[in-house]
Amino acid sequence: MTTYIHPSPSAADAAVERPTAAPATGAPAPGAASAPAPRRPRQGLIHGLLTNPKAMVGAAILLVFIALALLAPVLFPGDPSRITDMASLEPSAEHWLGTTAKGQDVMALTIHGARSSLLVGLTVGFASTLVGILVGLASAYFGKFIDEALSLVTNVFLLLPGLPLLVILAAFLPPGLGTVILVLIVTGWAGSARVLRSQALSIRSKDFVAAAVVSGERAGRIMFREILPNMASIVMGTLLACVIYGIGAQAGLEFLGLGDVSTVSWGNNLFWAGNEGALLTGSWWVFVPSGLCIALVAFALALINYAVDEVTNPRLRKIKAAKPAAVVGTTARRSTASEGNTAK
Amino acid sequence: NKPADSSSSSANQNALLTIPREDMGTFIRNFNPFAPTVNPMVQQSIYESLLIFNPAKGDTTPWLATEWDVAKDGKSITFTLRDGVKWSDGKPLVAEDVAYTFQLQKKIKGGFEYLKAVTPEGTNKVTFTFNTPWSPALYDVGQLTILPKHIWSALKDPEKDTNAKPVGTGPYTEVESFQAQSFVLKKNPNYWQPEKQKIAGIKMLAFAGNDGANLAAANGDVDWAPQFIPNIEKTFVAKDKEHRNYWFPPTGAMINWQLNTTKAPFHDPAVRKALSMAVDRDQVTKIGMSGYAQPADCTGLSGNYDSWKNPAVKDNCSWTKLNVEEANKLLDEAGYAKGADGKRTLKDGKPFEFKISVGASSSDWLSVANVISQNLQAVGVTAKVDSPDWAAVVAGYEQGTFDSGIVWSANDPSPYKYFNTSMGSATVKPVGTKTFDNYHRFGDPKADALLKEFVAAGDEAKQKDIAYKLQEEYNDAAPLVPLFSGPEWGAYNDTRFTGWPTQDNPYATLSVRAPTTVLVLTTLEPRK
Amino acid sequence: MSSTVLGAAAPTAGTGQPALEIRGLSKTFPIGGLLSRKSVRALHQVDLSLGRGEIVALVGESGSGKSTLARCVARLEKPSSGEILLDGVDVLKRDRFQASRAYRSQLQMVFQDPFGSLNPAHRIEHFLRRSLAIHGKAGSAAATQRRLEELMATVGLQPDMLNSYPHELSGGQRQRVAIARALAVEPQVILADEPTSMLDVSVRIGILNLMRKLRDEQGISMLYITHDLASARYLADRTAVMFAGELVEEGESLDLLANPAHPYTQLLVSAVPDPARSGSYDPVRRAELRAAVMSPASCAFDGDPEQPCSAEQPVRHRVGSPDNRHWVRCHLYRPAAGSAGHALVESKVS
Amino acid sequence: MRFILRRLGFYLIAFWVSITLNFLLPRFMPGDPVSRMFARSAGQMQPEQIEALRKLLGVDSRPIWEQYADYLHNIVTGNMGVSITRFPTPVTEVIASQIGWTLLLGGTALVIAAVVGNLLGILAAWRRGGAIDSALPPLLVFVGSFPYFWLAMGALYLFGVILGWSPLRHAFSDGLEPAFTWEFISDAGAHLVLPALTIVLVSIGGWMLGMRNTMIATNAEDYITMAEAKGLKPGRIMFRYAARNAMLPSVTSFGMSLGFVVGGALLTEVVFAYPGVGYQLLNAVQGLDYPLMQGLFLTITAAVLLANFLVDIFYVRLDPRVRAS
Amino acid sequence: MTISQVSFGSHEPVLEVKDLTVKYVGDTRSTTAVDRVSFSIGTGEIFGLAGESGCGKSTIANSIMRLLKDPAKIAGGSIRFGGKDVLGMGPEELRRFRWQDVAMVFQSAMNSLNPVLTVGEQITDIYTTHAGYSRKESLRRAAELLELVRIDPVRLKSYPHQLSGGMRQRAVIAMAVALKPSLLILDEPTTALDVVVQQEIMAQIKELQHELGFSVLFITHDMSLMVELSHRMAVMYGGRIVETAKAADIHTAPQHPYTQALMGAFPPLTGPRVPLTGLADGVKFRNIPDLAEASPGHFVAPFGATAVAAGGSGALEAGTLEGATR
Ligand SMILES: Nc1ncnc2c1ncn2[C@@H]1O[C@H](COP(=O)(O)OP(=O)(O)OP(=O)(O)O)[C@@H](O)[C@H]1O
Ligand SMILES: Nc1ncnc2c1ncn2[C@@H]1O[C@H](COP(=O)(O)OP(=O)(O)OP(=O)(O)O)[C@@H](O)[C@H]1O
Ligand SMILES: [Mg+2]
Ligand SMILES: [Mg+2]
Ligand code: NI
Repeated sequence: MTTYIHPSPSAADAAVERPTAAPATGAPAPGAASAPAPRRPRQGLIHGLLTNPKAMVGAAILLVFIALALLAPVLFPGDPSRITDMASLEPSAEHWLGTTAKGQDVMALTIHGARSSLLVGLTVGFASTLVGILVGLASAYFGKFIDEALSLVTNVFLLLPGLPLLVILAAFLPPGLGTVILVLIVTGWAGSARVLRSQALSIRSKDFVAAAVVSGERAGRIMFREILPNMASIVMGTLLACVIYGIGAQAGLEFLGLGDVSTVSWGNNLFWAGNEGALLTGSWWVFVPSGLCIALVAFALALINYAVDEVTNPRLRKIKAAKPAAVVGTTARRSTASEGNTAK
Repeated sequence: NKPADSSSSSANQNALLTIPREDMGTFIRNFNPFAPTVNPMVQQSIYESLLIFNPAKGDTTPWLATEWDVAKDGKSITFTLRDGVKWSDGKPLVAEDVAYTFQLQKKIKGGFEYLKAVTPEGTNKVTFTFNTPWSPALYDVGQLTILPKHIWSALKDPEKDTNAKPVGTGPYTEVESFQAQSFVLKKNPNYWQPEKQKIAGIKMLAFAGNDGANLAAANGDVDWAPQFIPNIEKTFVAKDKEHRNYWFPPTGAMINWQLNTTKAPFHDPAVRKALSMAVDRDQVTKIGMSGYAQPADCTGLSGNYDSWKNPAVKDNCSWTKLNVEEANKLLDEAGYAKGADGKRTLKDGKPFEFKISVGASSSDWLSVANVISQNLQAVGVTAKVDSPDWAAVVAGYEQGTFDSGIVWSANDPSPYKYFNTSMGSATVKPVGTKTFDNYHRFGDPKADALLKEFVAAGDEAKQKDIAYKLQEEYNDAAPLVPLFSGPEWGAYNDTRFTGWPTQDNPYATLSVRAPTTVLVLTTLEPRK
Repeated sequence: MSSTVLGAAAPTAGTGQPALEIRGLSKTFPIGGLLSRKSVRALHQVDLSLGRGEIVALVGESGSGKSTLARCVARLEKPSSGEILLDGVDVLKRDRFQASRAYRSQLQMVFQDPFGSLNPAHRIEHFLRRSLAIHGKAGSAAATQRRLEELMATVGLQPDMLNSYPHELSGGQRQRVAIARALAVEPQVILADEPTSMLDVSVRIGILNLMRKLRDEQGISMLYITHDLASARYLADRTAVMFAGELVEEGESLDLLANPAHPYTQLLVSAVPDPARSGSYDPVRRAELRAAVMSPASCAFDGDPEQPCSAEQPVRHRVGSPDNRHWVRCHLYRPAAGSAGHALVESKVS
Repeated sequence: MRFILRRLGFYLIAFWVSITLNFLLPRFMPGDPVSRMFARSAGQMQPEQIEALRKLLGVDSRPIWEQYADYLHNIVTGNMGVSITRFPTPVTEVIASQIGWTLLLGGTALVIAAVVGNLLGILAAWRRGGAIDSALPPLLVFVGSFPYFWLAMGALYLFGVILGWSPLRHAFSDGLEPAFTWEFISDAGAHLVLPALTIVLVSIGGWMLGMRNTMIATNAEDYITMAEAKGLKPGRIMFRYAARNAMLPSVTSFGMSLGFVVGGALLTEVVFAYPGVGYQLLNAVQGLDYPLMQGLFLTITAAVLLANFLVDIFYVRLDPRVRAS
Repeated sequence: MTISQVSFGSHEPVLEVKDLTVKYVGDTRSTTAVDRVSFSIGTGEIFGLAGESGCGKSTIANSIMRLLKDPAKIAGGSIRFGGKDVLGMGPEELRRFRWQDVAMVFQSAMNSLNPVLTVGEQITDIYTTHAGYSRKESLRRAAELLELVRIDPVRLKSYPHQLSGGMRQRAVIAMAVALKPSLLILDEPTTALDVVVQQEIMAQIKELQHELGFSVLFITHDMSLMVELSHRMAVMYGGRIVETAKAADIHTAPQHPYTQALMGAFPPLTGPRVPLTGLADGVKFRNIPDLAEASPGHFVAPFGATAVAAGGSGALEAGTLEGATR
């Protein structure tokens, strides 16, 4: 019902943008409640995604990266950041993507970088979604005081300026991937919690939940077996958005030198590329690959997300451009719309 | 207003010397020299000192003082002030100003513990008396910038004043068109050597980091580029070989790899030496410092002290040269045997592993640490680079909880402070008590005695003699692992201004933050 | 067409202790923020009893509080005051709100919307199996399977439908599943909140017939909530009329709809489209009536501000013969002259 | 009104929580500003000066609750203290000197991205399957997937260095004085283009898709069909009936974003050497400049809350349904 | 097939629908929602269209106003309004045709008001667009309209959510008659309302029809309501019309089993309680043939003798009733 490629809340740095999803600060949004009753949510979603070209392209890109990340130690054994004497070489048969000013093989750095970037992205994604689910479900199911309290906490976290918080947290915790992950979860969970809460709330008010209560089900079971399965698509969307957020924010932090500089990751590759003046020396091959990888992974995730939206909300599905009235009376909407546009 | 566009000499007459400041994203109108972050040029072109020491050549230029006398007992110095020096508001410089400056300095910023009194004698003589003979004092007091008493004594809280319209004796004192991103300093109308104010003024540009400043330099938008420029031949010089040049004299502070000597195995000099021998300083300077720095020798002294170096020590260095074999041997002998996996273990059976701490924002030193860590693998030692925020790193240094780290060192005209802070017992504090200099916590009674002699030594020849002995001691004890002399970055573009210091004419360095900067400012002239 | 006349009430109706008794049930919903004192009065002092094997219809306009009553009784909502007696035991006092499975094994609910009351994520089997499991009705695997098939048969569905998902079923079939799910618990009482209003006209009657069958064959008591007077008359032994959160009239279904006493009931009856009878509906009259009844100046049961009765507690007037158990609670009601009935004080509302 | 009061209450609590966090966070950071400064000066500063500097900067060693009470008092009185890294400039002055540019850059980018993005979203949804609807979303999503700083650096290098179309740094040319002259305004405008454009490029896809999807949902609403049945002109249906309703969620995100504009666009500022609050904050954090950090945090929090509150009020105007509740 | 329809009011039909077929084209499969449906409505006539949910009633209504949206496609047939070919209209012509000639009260009229515009604005929109009145004049007329449906004109300034469901419904009805169209389509105008309000609304419509004399296409699945209100009616099943006749005829003598089931689903309010059966659960009709005249003016789709049996699965002859239990 909403897309998860969000307008940048800070209009500033998309890299460290939070996964704020459906805006709706308490106010009813048209269409917010109009998510059609999912048809057998899980199977339908998977099936829908399998037949959706967008999802397939996205999944393919993502799988390639995951495979590369897993195979990195095999493809490029040894320390990818090993410093050698072959500095600043252009791409060649020996070094497909050339070398950095420190003589590191850019290809090895890029592929090894996928490991940490994907690890952080996925961990942050899963963890913040999990927190979001717990908070959202508890909020929606128990309502009343618990909801008030959890919503307050969520909203406060949403209102805290994200980047400053990131910067401060990243600076004072000991360096390491763990810190980066923790910091990103702390700043990232609230967005997903809000989205999931509003969805859980709308499912909570469905009769089947009341029916489960009447039949004597316990709270935990209702939350996880009755409500949760019906949120599959929104959980998936939130998850993807959080992964994108995690990857982007990690890169942003690292670029500022606030990450763990000693790991090999895409953000750090860019940090070092900047430090070594890759652009000034015209060593584009140092600068381009990691940025492109981040973009491709984010793009792949966004595509899948987009597809999830389409699958769960048939209205968003792409429709073929209408052929001019081969059949009498195509849709009225189209004719009026085109008229409106030519008139202007 | 690119320099390249205005090659005509008349344009150059009015051109402003444009200098980037790479670590201030924005300027604040604050020209108070006591501010922790002083605006650029405050101590270079607005206020001046009594004398200027030029480390590139090792000579001293009299500046506001024309001459000085060191008392025989070494317990006082008398400076004679230059005649005809005026503050930019037209008032004359008097000895009272000097005395007041030191009074203010001690009150606000402390230091100068050895200083007993500063006594003006008449209007043009001022005498500094010390508690004990203190030979490093000459440059210490001589290079402090002097403030006008008539202005500063009128302020209630001098340290809290923003000094928006500074009054100084320097060549360019008039602040104009002040913006957060740039400001201009125009000529001091009352400068004491008006013939040397050949350029129309100075323009400072603010940058949030090296990248921006480098871009400006590469693009030819600035005349002087004192920041680190990666691969300078290619990114800077190559764009205009005729006019662009750089010079990185090794006159900066010695950059050391410090090992926490309160911890095993670093308490063992053999280990320190062995580790030092495992480090490939050529690679360190090449990778970490883009090849701009000079590898250290076992005197521990940077290029700043070339004239102080003991040739006997310098020419027979063993432990500052790469020698993996010897390093392995030393470690084996010291009892840190290699295991089957090629990794050494400590005497308590734990693996020979430690951290090298560097602040995350110092990417050059991070590379240095990475190279060292990589080098150490060859001797079976595992060093992990730890790079939290500088604040955390320094906190570890101060408390003595760190394993090892890359640090700067003192850089005075005299080598006293370097040896004092690397070997002087007086500077050693127990672990857990904060210290601000001897982080590695190494004290040496032999060195203590020599240091005492040094401060009491009146003439330079005697000081040198003691310094030689200190170097021998340093060579024996290896309190630190010296890596390389910090280079004084500097590059320029002489399209509009000529007269820059170079290796052939080292009248100053190309630093914009050094006492010698004013020498450059008063030498440059518009290209005709 | 057949002309069989259906029995007025099941044989067990009205004998002995009622299966469910509601006494003085009130419910107010707070509205607005934390600091607000505003509230909506959804139910006010409702007394209603449900005999064993009896179907009682609760009719009333939209928003009159019918669902709220059902939800309170099903303990989905906590009543503000009042008692709910199941087999004579006050369940609200006995244990914590929402806590008691024992209560739920006696009382089940069927919801209005069969499309919403079955979780689309589960198979039909899941709903029935869970109901059995929660209330300890599940035996061995084979026994359970047998029981499941039995249940499906009871509500007239094929057993192979157990493996279907709700979206594969038609509305009527889903509502049958919902009923089967309630039956799995083997309850004494079923609350059915407008179980047919979301269904196609053509299948409505099937559900009504099923409910009737369950009463007749299994002796289950039911509260049938609807705003469709005709179906209330068709199905229920007794009918209670609700207006603005209060019961205003109650009686044997046939009698009540033949002789509606309360003006509001009359209004309702007149509004039902019936081709066989020309409507005597007067919208202006209705508007006046509603305004009068809702006016705070007038007594809760009194549409006539000229005849204030605030000093007097509202009373129940008996209508017609005592057999009909037909009463009305309104001062507007005046027994016709010469009629056998007299206004009797049956009970006072405390 | 009661809606607004309720929101106000929430904002007050949120404000208190944030300022308390804001108070606590820097105090958990290791080290203190002076030794931090010492480390950064890398040998230029004399160790003897450290204690004096501590005293001068008033690095606090009182019990934490006393500091907290003081802090709250200062916030109420609007006194945010003196910046440590920019000593002795008051925090308010440091912020004031930067905030204008931050607002200009962030505000311009936000307004352009939101307006253009939403318009594109409206058009795409209105003409499903048309050119805008098929081509733009994937393209914008792809562009929006790039790390922001990467795109900014690339753009600066391409348009600034190679093509020379755009200024390389700063908010206006060095020689100029800010003034209401055409010369200055056009110059500042030219400096704004590239930084703002990169922000717009990255964020516009989100706005567009968000709007498109809500708009598609809205288009299926009965009142749109009704408007069509009424024979209204398509433009009127599109804007007054469909977009007017679909806009509501966008308005909320716009409010959020508007508040966060005050936080500055850190990476942009660094890449384009644009003056602004974001870089200032990074600097404050790295220099452990508590007062400045707190001042900035406070400003940002207040701005976010204020923006949200304003949007809430505006929302009430836009969506009459909220008024009732 | 041609049906000589008897129009109630005049002899000239206002609306003539012939062999209308509408398909919903899906990704995987298409459904024919309306299948070769023909009927006509005379001037001043109230024509009822009944049938279960999903049988295509709204689709027909939307086709008449050309309001179908993707994925709906009109696959065949014609719609003529006062002689004009509705399906052939150009965009501008269509825009003028809507609301001036045919107006419609939607199934969910309560939701068909724009929540962010006042009722007044939504009414004046009609006048400013179609009649070109000034804002002031439009407002005056809007006030009159509201009075016509007995809503206080001060409500012009109200937003839809501030009105009760019944009031909203009446406001929409007022809007529908604003331009005095010759045909008014009422798509289940009262299903969401309670009986009392429902009755009020129907009374209102009758009154207006009496006053303004437009024809009505009245869609509902409530047979009692329909019989009470309309002159002539058609019963639909699965996209086809299975029976059409005078309302009274269908009430007294429904012929098609489906019609009988519909009639049987409404227990009477008077008389003895008689068991009703309705349509057995799961019973489906397939391949319904074209209508044939059973008695004068009474057309029924032929159905087999086995029609009433609700159990046998199996071969589907034309006109048989398929009793698949699933
Ligand atoms: N959770 C709630 N909060 C506030 N008010 C409520 C709540 N639930 C119900 N109400 C109010 O209580 C009254 C009774 O509602 P209820 O749903 O019981 O009516 P109903 O008779 O079931 O109506 P319908 O026939 O439309 O289902 C209404 O005025 C309603 O607005
Ligand atoms: N957008 C759509 N896509 C696919 N099928 C549709 C769509 N809209 C309607 N249909 C199908 O078309 C058929 C006719 O729908 P229509 O809305 O005309 O029925 P109806 O008679 O008005 O029903 P109701 O009484 O519920 O309003 C239904 O079977 C429905 O499933
Ligand atoms: Mg209800
Ligand atoms: Mg319909
Ligand atoms: Ni009374």
